Amino acid sequence: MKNQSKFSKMIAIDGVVILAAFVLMVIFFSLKADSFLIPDSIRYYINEAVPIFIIIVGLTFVIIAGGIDLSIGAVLGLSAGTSLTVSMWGWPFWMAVIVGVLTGLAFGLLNAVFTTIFKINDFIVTLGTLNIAAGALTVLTDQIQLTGTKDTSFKRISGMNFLGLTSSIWIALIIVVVFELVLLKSPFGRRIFATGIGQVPALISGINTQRSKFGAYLISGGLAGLGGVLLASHLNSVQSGLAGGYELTAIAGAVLGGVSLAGGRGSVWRAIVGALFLTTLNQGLLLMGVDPLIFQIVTGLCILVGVVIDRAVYKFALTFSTQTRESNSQFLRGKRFSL
Amino acid sequence: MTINIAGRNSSKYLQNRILQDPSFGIFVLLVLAIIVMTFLEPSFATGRNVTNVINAMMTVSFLAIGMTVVLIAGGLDLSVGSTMAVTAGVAGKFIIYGMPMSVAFLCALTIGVGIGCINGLLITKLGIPDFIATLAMLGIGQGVILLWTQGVPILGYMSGAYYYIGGLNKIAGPISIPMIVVVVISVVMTIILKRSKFGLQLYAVGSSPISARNAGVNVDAIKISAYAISGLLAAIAGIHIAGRTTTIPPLIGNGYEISAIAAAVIGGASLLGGKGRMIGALIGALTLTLTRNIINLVGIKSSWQAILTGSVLIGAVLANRASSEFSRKRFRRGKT
Amino acid sequence: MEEKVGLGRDTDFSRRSLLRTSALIGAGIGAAQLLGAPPALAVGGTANASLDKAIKDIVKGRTIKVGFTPPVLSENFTQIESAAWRKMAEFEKRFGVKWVWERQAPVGDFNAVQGTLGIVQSWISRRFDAIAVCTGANFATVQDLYKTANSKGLKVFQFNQPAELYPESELATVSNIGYDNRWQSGYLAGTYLAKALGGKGKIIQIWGPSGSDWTRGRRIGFDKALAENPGIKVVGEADGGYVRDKGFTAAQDLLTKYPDVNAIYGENEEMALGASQAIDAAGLKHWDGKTGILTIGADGLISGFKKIAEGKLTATVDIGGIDQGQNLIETIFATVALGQTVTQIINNPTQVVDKSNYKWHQAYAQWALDTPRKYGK
Amino acid sequence: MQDNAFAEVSTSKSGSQILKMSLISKRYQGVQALDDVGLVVQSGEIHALLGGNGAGKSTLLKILSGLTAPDEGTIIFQGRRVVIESPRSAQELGISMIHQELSIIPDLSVLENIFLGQESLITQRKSWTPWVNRREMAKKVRSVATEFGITEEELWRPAGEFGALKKRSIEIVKALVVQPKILILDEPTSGLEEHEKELLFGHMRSLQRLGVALIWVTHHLDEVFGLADNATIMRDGKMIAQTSIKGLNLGDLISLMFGTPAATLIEQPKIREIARKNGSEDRFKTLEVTGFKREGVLKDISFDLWDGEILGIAGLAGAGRTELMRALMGIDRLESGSIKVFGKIEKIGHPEKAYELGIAMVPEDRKVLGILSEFSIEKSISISKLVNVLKSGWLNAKKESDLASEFISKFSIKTPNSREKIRNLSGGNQQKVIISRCLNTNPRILIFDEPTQGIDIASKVEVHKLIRELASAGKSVILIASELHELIRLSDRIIILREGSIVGEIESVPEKIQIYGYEVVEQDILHKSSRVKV
Repeated sequence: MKNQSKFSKMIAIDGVVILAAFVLMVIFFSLKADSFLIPDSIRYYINEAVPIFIIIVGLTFVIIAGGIDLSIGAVLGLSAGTSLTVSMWGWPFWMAVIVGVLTGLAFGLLNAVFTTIFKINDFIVTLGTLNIAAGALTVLTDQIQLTGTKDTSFKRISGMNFLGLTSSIWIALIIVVVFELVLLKSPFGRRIFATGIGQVPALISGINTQRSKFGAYLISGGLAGLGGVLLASHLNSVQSGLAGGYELTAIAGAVLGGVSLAGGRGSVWRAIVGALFLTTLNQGLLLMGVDPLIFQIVTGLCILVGVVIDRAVYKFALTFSTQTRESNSQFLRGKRFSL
Repeated sequence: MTINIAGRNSSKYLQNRILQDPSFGIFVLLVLAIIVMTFLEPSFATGRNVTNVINAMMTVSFLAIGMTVVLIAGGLDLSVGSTMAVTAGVAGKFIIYGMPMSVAFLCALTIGVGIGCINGLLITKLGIPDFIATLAMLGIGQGVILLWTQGVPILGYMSGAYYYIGGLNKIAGPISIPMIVVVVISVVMTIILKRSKFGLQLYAVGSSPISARNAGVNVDAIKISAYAISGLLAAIAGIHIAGRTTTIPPLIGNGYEISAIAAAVIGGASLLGGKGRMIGALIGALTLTLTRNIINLVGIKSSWQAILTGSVLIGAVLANRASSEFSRKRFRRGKT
Repeated sequence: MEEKVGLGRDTDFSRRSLLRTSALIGAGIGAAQLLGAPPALAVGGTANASLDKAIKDIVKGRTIKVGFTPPVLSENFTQIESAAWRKMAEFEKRFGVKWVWERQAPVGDFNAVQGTLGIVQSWISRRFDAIAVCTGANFATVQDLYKTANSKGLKVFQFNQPAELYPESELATVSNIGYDNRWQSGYLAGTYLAKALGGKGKIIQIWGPSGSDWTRGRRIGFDKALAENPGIKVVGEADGGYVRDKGFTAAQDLLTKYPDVNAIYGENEEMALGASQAIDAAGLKHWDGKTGILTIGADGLISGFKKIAEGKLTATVDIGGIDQGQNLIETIFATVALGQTVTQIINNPTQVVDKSNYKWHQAYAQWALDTPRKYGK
Repeated sequence: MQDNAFAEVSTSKSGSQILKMSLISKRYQGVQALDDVGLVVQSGEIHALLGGNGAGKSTLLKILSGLTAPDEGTIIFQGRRVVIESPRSAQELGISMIHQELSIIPDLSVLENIFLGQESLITQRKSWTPWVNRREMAKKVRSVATEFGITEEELWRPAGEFGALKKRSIEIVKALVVQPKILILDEPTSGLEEHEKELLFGHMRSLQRLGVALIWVTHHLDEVFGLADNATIMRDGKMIAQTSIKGLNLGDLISLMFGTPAATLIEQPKIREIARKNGSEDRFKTLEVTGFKREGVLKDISFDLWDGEILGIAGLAGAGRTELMRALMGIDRLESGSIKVFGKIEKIGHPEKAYELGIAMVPEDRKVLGILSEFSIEKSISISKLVNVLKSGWLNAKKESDLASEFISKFSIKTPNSREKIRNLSGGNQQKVIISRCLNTNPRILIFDEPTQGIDIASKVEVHKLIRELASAGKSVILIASELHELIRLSDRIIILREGSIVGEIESVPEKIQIYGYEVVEQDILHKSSRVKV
């Protein structure tokens, strides 16, 4: 009983399980897949995944606040489009950045308004804005061929190298750290959690839940915009459908990292680990020469197993740290996971 | 889902029922759009176009019906698209392998139900969030069909009969088999939802799982069967679309889950569970198909399609909301 | 300017294609002669023992690792791949070269370009000998990637890629094995259609997702054909998303608006076939040579040829997929194994296929598809 | 299970033993919830099951009603050993349960709620017939329903439209239509008004006459007397005693339940010295409400609140007490009306604003409206005023835990540490945490809505003590309590609401009690609050 609870406390530490799984996978691939540990390839795929890491930060805010944002992928693509467009018009790179981020913020605002003010279901709203953003990009690429800007400083936004890492990786790192702080250490972050745990009790304890949610969606949109800028600067070209489906990877990663779709549970770095898990899995399978057709199946199974383990651990840890008997099992049975 | 008993349907009551109908708003929008188009586009109101639209909306209708059932139970099924692709593949391939059509279809339906059950089990027994469980299943299904076909479209399963199932050959005038199937299914489902224990318990589970459990409802069983139904309808959709396209590209199901959810929600189903009707699903499917039809007829540049679809989705939900708000106000004022 | 270049290519490709097609009879080999690959490889039918021996000695039974990534898995790319296997098998027999063949397609639709990039990158880090790419990814993007590949000593080839849309000088590939979307596909379709309709008529176009390079190329060609035949009027356009059911629905909608059209152009065959279904569904008449609605697509797929045989599809442009596949291997072998140099653009002959000539095209494609699946999984 | 389903159960005459649970044990992963507990019930008796929070009552009942399975132990029902796998099989045996938290599905009609999950049992059809015939159902349940005050008409309305008592009645009818042998009532009076309780007790007696054995869980020990025949008393998962109620008094029960001398727990009603302040000039208004209006809920409500007083608000469910508080907190929008806080006109559009102005609220229905279940005690306490735990703009863990431990010791909140999740605490302790949350905002006006709902008598006393202290410390308190006893004992002044308007006010309650006696005051309130509209 005693050491059991020690063990439970140990594995109950946020994200320890997924982290362990991640490490195991890395070991596995470095043995099985040749050239898995080559710095180049690592740097490459991390660099490719940066947009996902960035949107997953904003997504984490939204999910913890009890919402969901399906639009981030499409918004990221559109912002990439807008920023590259203005850069091709010859605007300075910082203007391009601003335009890209503003594009994201605009859609964040759209989501925020429809979900918090018109009170439409988050899933539906963001599904709608997903279509709108994706469509807007199609229209844009229909007008202009976004085949690259002459402005080298725009390319340098993501391309510069510090200590062997590209600037986009550094930016991602900074964003992760900053927003993790905001989420865990700022009043705003705390209110986000409260909102996600329960709109009504949060409201009654004096929290402006609508404002928290609003903020979460703005952050999500803005970060999607920034991610778009980085992607555009990295690819130096944008086409319709770019970054479509990123949102699903991000959501899967977040949940895998233990961010609860019911809201009120999770943290940025856990979500990042989840995303890292998925991207690394993808990379490893690629390097093992596995047919990508199998990826989806493997990924799907990994997600399922991961979530099951995470929940099992959560339950386990829960039942040990308790006083009253019924509440937990009651609670767990009561919890609903629909969006 | 309180039903009106004899004597209650006074004109005012009826009026309120209509106004408070969850999909009243979108219905109004639809009627407006149709009127406008009729004047704007001579070829719109033609019998041929109507049959086209109806035939085109069949696939989504099947999926939307299934999705509505799942939504009523407070779930969500993202896997319908790939389930449709897989089952279509099963039907096609098995026919090619020389099975009689009926057997092939039976296999397809069974597999559809099977996938649905797996979804249900993952969600109820393992407690995986429905979004994630069905998302994973979506990927798995897609992977399976791609591996199986190696990406090559399935050909050569079409036969005379299959042209009827695809709705390419009509049985009487404009009437095609899929139309009849859709009508029959939605009528049957409506009766089940309104008149059977299962239907009752479905709504109960959706609106309050704990209360339902306390009341002695087997919540898990109900949820699983909801997903099974969704799988079954996905399979039916698969069999149908295989006949409609006369060839099965492995990615045939891509994006259909979204259309299905959109249709169901436009039709008044709620992602929070406990709400939704068959007629709503059909209205939703019609809305989506009509949007595309209008885009093509009016000759709007195809690149605008996504934007319009997105706007229609949000607009429709807003419209429903607005109408119900309005009628509730009217209702209250009427009461006090 | 564009026009000039066009005409230039136009004339010289027709010369080539003439010779090529004549040389083709048999097993579609020999094109190499004209296209830069060594004559030695071309003498397929009548294998020459001493020559083969000589090459064997150079090859020394070495293994060539090839990565082959189409933008999406589809009938068209399967035909190309099978054709490649044909050639691989042949060369293995004649020259004792071993092949390691890995096909990886990004999952999703034509827009899943990130996938392609990842795949190529992984092959780079795994030090493949040759990489064959066809992708919807943006030109500029992939060229950067190719440069890194070259710097690592890998040889990159593109196939079935609209290279003609970009200045040859900017191509970072060893060679582009393909055809010219403008003059060999869009233009052919347009002119055939115009000729068949006697220079006047209303037509409907069903295009792939807007913004793709293939669409742009074929559009340029088709527009030129239209310019030459002012009698042909485009009454309606729609997006068929390169897939059949979307093409079907789109064609259906347009047919209700313009039941009196004379022809439907599907940018690819799947959509053209969808259109032909729409004609049936609308109870309209297929083209019989004089009346009815003419349908034309582009690709040259077995399924298309079947429909032509049934008279459900009037014509399609065979974009020389089989030749592309074989050329790809010829070129890879020539450059990787023999260290030869080849021209940057290797365009294969294309041809409008209709009832009059579909048989040998079908037989040719079938021949490729019947390859024992030795290299593929 | 199957043979259980159609087991022929003969109606046994009163007095004979109908249920015998013996040596029941249950562990929830590692925690001993029940330890060799036994329960014996005679048919046709009212059997009280008593014990503090976490004594294991609910677990025992869950086992009996088939929601969970015991690890060990046997259940003998009507002389036959039975295994109860699910609520359904319990129903089929003739064991029905009425849950504490109302398990009514608002979207379904009353009728549908009644036969939900037991269709076949009602119609006596084979359980596999898939169809439900509402008319037939209605016929079956009509008589029982009317007996418990549900009209033919109401059967077809959505259950969501009705109040707490109706919902209870619905559940009772639901339980009765399958002719149960045993009916389990878990806190059946929670959320009921005094007069409603009387009705419910009436119902319970008539059930008893029908030969139904009632197992009755309650925290209101005073209710037990004169109604229950026998009692089983539990503590910490063990059975302490099984006795007849006759010859016992409140004190005995309490000391059995908590193992502590009753004297410490039974409240001694006392008058707080606020009389002194009455009329004196240093007394001031903290809150002035004028002309609150909200469509269909509040009709032109005006009242004042003074510093250091406890203002009780009496009224039946639906009288608008909670609605009034929600309006005060700025949760609901008003059509008209103005608020003066400390003499200054304020616009309260959102609870946020209310807290800024020094108004804090302890909501009713703790589980749903009160706790933020995922939060630790620390977070739960600091959330309403995070400024208190900020250090240069960021949340400071040290400050937070200090704050928490301060309140934990002050209110003696029982918890292993301040990082424990609030949902793992017992009801009483949860309530204390929520009160701490409010006090952390340093409010000048505190609103308590049903503060002792569903918490055991021990913590109840503590909460009462706390409220008194707050008032003595000069805070203004608004108290809502359906339990008139609680309301009258605590309040200095009581205003009575009926149908959204104030119908009466009783000044200086404690004095009145002294002069006229408790009953008179109670009668007055009951009379005013429940008089039918003229």
